[in-house]
Amino acid sequence: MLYVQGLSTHIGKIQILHSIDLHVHQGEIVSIIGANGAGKSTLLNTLAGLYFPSTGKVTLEGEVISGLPAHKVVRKGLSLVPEGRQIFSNLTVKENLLLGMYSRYYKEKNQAKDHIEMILDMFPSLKKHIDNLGGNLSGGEQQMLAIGRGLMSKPKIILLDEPSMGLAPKIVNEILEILMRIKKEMGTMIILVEQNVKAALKVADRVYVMEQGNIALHGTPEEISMNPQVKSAYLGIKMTS
Amino acid sequence: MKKAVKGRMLLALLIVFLFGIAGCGSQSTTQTDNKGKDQGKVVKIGVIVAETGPASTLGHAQANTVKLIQKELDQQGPINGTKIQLIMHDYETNDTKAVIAMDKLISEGVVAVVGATQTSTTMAILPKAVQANIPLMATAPVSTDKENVYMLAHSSSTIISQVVDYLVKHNIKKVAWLNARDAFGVIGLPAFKELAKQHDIEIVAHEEFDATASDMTVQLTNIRKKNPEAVIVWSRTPGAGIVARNFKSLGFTIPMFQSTAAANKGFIEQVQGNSDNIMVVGSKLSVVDQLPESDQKKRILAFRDAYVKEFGEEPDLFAAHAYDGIQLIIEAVKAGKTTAKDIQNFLKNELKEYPAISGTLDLTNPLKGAKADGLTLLRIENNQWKYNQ
Amino acid sequence: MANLLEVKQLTKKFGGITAVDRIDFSLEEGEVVAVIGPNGAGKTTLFNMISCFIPPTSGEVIYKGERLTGRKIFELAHLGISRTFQNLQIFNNMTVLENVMMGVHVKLKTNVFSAGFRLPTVKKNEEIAYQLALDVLEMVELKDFMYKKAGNLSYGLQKQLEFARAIVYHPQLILLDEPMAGLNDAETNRMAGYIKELKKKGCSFLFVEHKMATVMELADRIIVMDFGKKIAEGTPHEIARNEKVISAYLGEEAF
Amino acid sequence: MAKLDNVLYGHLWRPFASLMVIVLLLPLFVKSSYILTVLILIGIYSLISIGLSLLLGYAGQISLGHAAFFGIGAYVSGVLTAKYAGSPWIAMVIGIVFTWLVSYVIGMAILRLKGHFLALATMAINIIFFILILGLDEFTGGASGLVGIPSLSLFQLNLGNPLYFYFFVWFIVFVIILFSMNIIRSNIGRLLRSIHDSEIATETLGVNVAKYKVIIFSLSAVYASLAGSLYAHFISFIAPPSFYITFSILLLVMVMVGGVHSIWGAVLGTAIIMFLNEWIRYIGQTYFHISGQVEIVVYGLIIILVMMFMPKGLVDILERLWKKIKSVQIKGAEKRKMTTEKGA
Amino acid sequence: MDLVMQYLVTGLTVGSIYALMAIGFVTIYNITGILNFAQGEFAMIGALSCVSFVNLGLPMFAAIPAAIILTAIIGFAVERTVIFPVRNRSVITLIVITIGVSTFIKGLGLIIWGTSPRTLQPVMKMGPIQLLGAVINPQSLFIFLTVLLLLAVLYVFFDKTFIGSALRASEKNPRAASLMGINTSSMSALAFTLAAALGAIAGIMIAPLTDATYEMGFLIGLKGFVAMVIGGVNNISGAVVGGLLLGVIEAFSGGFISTFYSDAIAFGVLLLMLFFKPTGLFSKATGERV
Repeated sequence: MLYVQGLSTHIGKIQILHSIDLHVHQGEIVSIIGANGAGKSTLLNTLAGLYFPSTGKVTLEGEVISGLPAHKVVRKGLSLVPEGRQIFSNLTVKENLLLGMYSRYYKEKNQAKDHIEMILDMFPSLKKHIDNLGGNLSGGEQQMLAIGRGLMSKPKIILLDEPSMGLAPKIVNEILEILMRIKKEMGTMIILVEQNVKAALKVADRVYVMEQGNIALHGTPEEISMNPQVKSAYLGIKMTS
Repeated sequence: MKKAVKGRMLLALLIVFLFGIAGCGSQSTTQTDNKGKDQGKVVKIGVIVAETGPASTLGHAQANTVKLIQKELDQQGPINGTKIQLIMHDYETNDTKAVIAMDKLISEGVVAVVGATQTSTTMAILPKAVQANIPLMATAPVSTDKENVYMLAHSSSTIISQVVDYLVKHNIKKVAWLNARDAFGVIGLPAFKELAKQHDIEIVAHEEFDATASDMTVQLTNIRKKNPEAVIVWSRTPGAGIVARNFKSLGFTIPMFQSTAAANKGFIEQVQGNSDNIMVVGSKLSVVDQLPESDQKKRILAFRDAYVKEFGEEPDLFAAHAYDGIQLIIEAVKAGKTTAKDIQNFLKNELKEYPAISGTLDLTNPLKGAKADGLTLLRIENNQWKYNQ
Repeated sequence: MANLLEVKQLTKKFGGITAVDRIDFSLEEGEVVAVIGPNGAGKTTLFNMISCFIPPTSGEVIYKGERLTGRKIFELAHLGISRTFQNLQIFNNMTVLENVMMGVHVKLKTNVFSAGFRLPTVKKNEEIAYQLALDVLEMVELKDFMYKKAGNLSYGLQKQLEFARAIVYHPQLILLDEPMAGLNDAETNRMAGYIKELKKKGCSFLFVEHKMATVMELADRIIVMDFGKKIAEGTPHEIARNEKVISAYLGEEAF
Repeated sequence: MAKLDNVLYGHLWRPFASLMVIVLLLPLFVKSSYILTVLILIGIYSLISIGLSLLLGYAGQISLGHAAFFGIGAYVSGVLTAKYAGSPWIAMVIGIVFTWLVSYVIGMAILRLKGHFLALATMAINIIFFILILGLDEFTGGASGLVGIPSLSLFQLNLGNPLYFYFFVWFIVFVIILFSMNIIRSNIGRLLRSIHDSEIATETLGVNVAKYKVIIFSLSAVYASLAGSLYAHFISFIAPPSFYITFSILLLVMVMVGGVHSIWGAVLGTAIIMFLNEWIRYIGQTYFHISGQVEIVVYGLIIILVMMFMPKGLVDILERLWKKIKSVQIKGAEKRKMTTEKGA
Repeated sequence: MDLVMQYLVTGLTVGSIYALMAIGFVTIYNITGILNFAQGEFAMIGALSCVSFVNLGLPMFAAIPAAIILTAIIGFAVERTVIFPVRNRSVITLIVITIGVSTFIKGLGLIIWGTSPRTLQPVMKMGPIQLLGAVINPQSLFIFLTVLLLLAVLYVFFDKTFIGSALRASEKNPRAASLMGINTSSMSALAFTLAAALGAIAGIMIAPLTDATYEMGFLIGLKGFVAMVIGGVNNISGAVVGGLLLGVIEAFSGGFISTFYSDAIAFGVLLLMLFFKPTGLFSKATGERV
């Protein structure tokens, strides 16, 4: 269980998040959608410890993780796959994956190999590139690598920031399928932030809609997709015209 | 909280600054007050040396010498009721700082200034001494026509003549010249050129190196192309020692001559085991134990022993120059002369000749420098200086 | 009306990826054109090529019949083109007034020597700059803040300030990179108002924007990009009904 | 319109006048020629640090090579007067023009670099200059230095007299401050500050940023050259070590300690560092009987502490203190007013 | 021919010293983005403390590691107390602050060791070696081998160990690295510690050739800096080649043009380099690898 209560974040003097409440249940995929600048990425970055919240509390399975720096949050079992993938372009795919389990590397050195095998099974397209530099992969492969790297720390919850950005629909589909598999096979909780509304609605168990740093709507994908406000706001189509 | 800290810091800095100005300004007065009360008359002698910075390899021993003399003076007590106070300034091998120090000394009312360690610095402070009309006891070779300058060092030609004598005696006609590219390094060659011409010696190669360089192999290789019969090096340590080592490792078998700036313990340490063909123009000070008995030996021995006792190391020629310079003024004070003008009169007209540590000084012709009788060509044997004669 | 700006076959490749692929369009005098598309569609790259921040791999940009491609960034202002930035680039340590006065630079003739000797021209220039700045600050309702440090303003006001700085010297073409990003509804409406007002005065705009409502309201014409390509062009009305556009925004109906 | 200036930039004349008063009054209290020498050197070095403040604080470009331009001024003046008996004033102008040309060419080439690499390039230029003055010993006297540089005289007034020279140097400092202040208090100064905040935005506003960087670079080089000429005539002897990188570094430290964003900071920093030097030496000698060694440690420590805790320099703190005092005064005055009213 | 050979040997000798220094620069620069002007001072401390340890009676094989460890500790302390708190400030501030550190350490060196040059006896006591008409100092050979060895060790460390890849990751993308659980601030400390150790090795290696003084840091630091720029700022093997190249340029320009202007020529080459290829000669060829 991830509980977020009254979370606010300032960047500089500007308040980006206004007292956000949300939660993720065990084995759930939660999507967060919203316009550019609604604060979705800031929310994920705050959860991951890249920003410190000004107020509010985040607990993961009962443990408080808000206020910890990023490298400690990972150890508590929360992994963020950042926007724009952010893979280490100067490292090989294998090194990238290994760094994903940095927080437990020294404890579980022996299992590293099995772990990598497991991830590669999930992302077969990475297998043939295992010794290539991350920077030489295609966009889709880089996204797979980023997700795979995020899973290497065996997180309780994984946060994905716009995984479909700039990818062809076919690849987006593949990624969505992988998310379903992660949910099913590993039982990892997932928070998915997306611009691609349809994709986000497709896989989610529940959806939050953000607007100007607030949670504007909350419900099942069906409820959300039926909401006329959403249609006009995110499709730019005034239903009346 | 943060602001309060900053405020306090600023306050501290301001106080520091104010004290600074006050301190700099009032130094002379406070000191005169302190000393004046119990000892009557005070004569101040200024010393400007490079205790730190690149020229400190020479200036360090000079600074020690000053400390030694001050200690002796304090033990002796006042001379003829006059207390002598040495005021030393470290100019950090920075000419501008030397000029500031000179001004400071003059405004403190010194009767003479001894220094500076380097030739260029001496030239920088010289106009101030002339202007204030106080004697400048130059411890580095200078060329000037100003009459209140007393050159205690050996002129370059006095030093180089030691080498030339050797060359003539051994019939060496082709010589390579190598010098450091600093103020000391460049003054040797003109003097040598003149003497070489007189004795028909050919300078087949001339190379220079940066005073802080770490390898002179290229210069020595260039020299080897010209097949000289001897190499003369004009440089301070550590450059002097590095050349000697490169010289040995390149397999040269011809003699190498080094200047007085290499006649110190540091050089010996540097060239351990690489000293076969090296001869150094040095002071008799370095080999005083090996000298035949004489008044000169006694004088030098007294200075050396006192120095060794105080600092646990041997003094060098530059220390001797500083020693001589200060002793001359002390002589004058002993004769009851306590103003800059009287001291100059005394030196030129009464003392005339003075047997100094570094060689006899002809004070009627003070710009000639010390005579060659204090110098000798040294060899190195078992990491010790060896008297050659 | 004559074409103010023409973009011809503009292409940019980064490594193996084609970020912008043979884009063609033109902008008439007095027209407001919007470029839209999903994240990563190449809008910013296109924008940066037009404003000479990065050189195109091929193709060119023509402004008033002259080739713009290959010029230095600072020359654009002298031609009457100004721009704003997606992530604000205001001068944080200067006052609001000074920020706007900076925008007048192209109209001033002060050089280091006339400034150093404080020749009469300097004074005159300062007055010109001050007057122009005052006018614009009044228009964008920032006059009350003119002696405040720009860095201390709220985000919305900073956006307004950057806009003011871009228009103070009366440019002909104004390039806006997401002018509404991060603004609330009231601020968005205000900004839209300024754009409309300037359009009346004959200014042309080219802008990239995500907020569809604003785009629909402001733009005369919309260009839609996806994967570096232009997939549609037309009036807001046409675009709103374009199947390709809808699918690009919603994700292909592939699953 | 003068009002507009004050509104935009604050008062100019108040600090200017205070500094002037200090400079005029100091000689009344300073009896020793040593302090006078230090004050003259502060004036000379201030010229360079003012230029560096323009370059570093306003245009945002670092230089670790200004000792070279200082040297060009000194050597042009020195060589032309000592070797060719030229007029010192003409030599000074030649030095300035020559420095302008050299620095403009250098600036065009190296100001494309940024940060560390610009620092390195300017250092390289300083070293090359240093080797050149050593090498061209026929003209420059090489390593043994150049002797016999005459002191200046102005309309029968012998500036060899330190007191006259003191006033002369500080007069020039004031002229340079005024000139620099005028630049800062114009749209040129504004654009320099804007370069500092956002180079890219400044460029889009139609400013040829590269050109202005080069102009400020050569302007600061010219200030340094002028300082060099004055230095040569004051000390009457110049030798290469005075123009090495170590001096460039010292200048940089002066500007940073004083406060890089203000011309007053540059002057303040120069004065502080010069006196600090003398002060550490004095304390060390008087109370601890050590010389030289400690100075450099304390010096390094001060650089570190100032950079860590007062990155805007001393002038920033002075300004804040001034504001505080003022606000306290105003409050005090109000209080007094209130009590008197009560009393009445 | 002998001549050319001798210049080459001298150039490589001096160049390997520069290379040693450059390696330290590159290490810090790549991980923290700081050019550490105090790098030369680490060499000074390494060399002089090694001399002191030997004088205290420690055998050479113990004195050298002791000196390296001491210097590494100082490097660590410098990073924690001075560099880390200001790491996000402007480049100019960082330049001045490392200059301050350099001045401070130099002053400490002066107080502790005085001004006279100290000699360190070479590890290998043997006569000069003749090779194709050129004379090679055995210590030079030793330095050369050390450079090669360090290159290999650092290659393994950065490219083959886990901590090495963590270092490279934090260099490339500190934000993402922290998302992996890497404490990027400790990586910066590690970089300084490592660079200080490398500096100490450089100092100890060259002390038998040039003697150690408290002032030795500045010039070799500067030359190492130049070597780094010539070779490419983000790659260790490039920096080594840059160092060797710089040494060879100096030696040949000294031999065939003028020893007087060889330094000026070296810095002239640096300027040309900065104008035309500021990323260094080899930065492209080996990609982004450290």
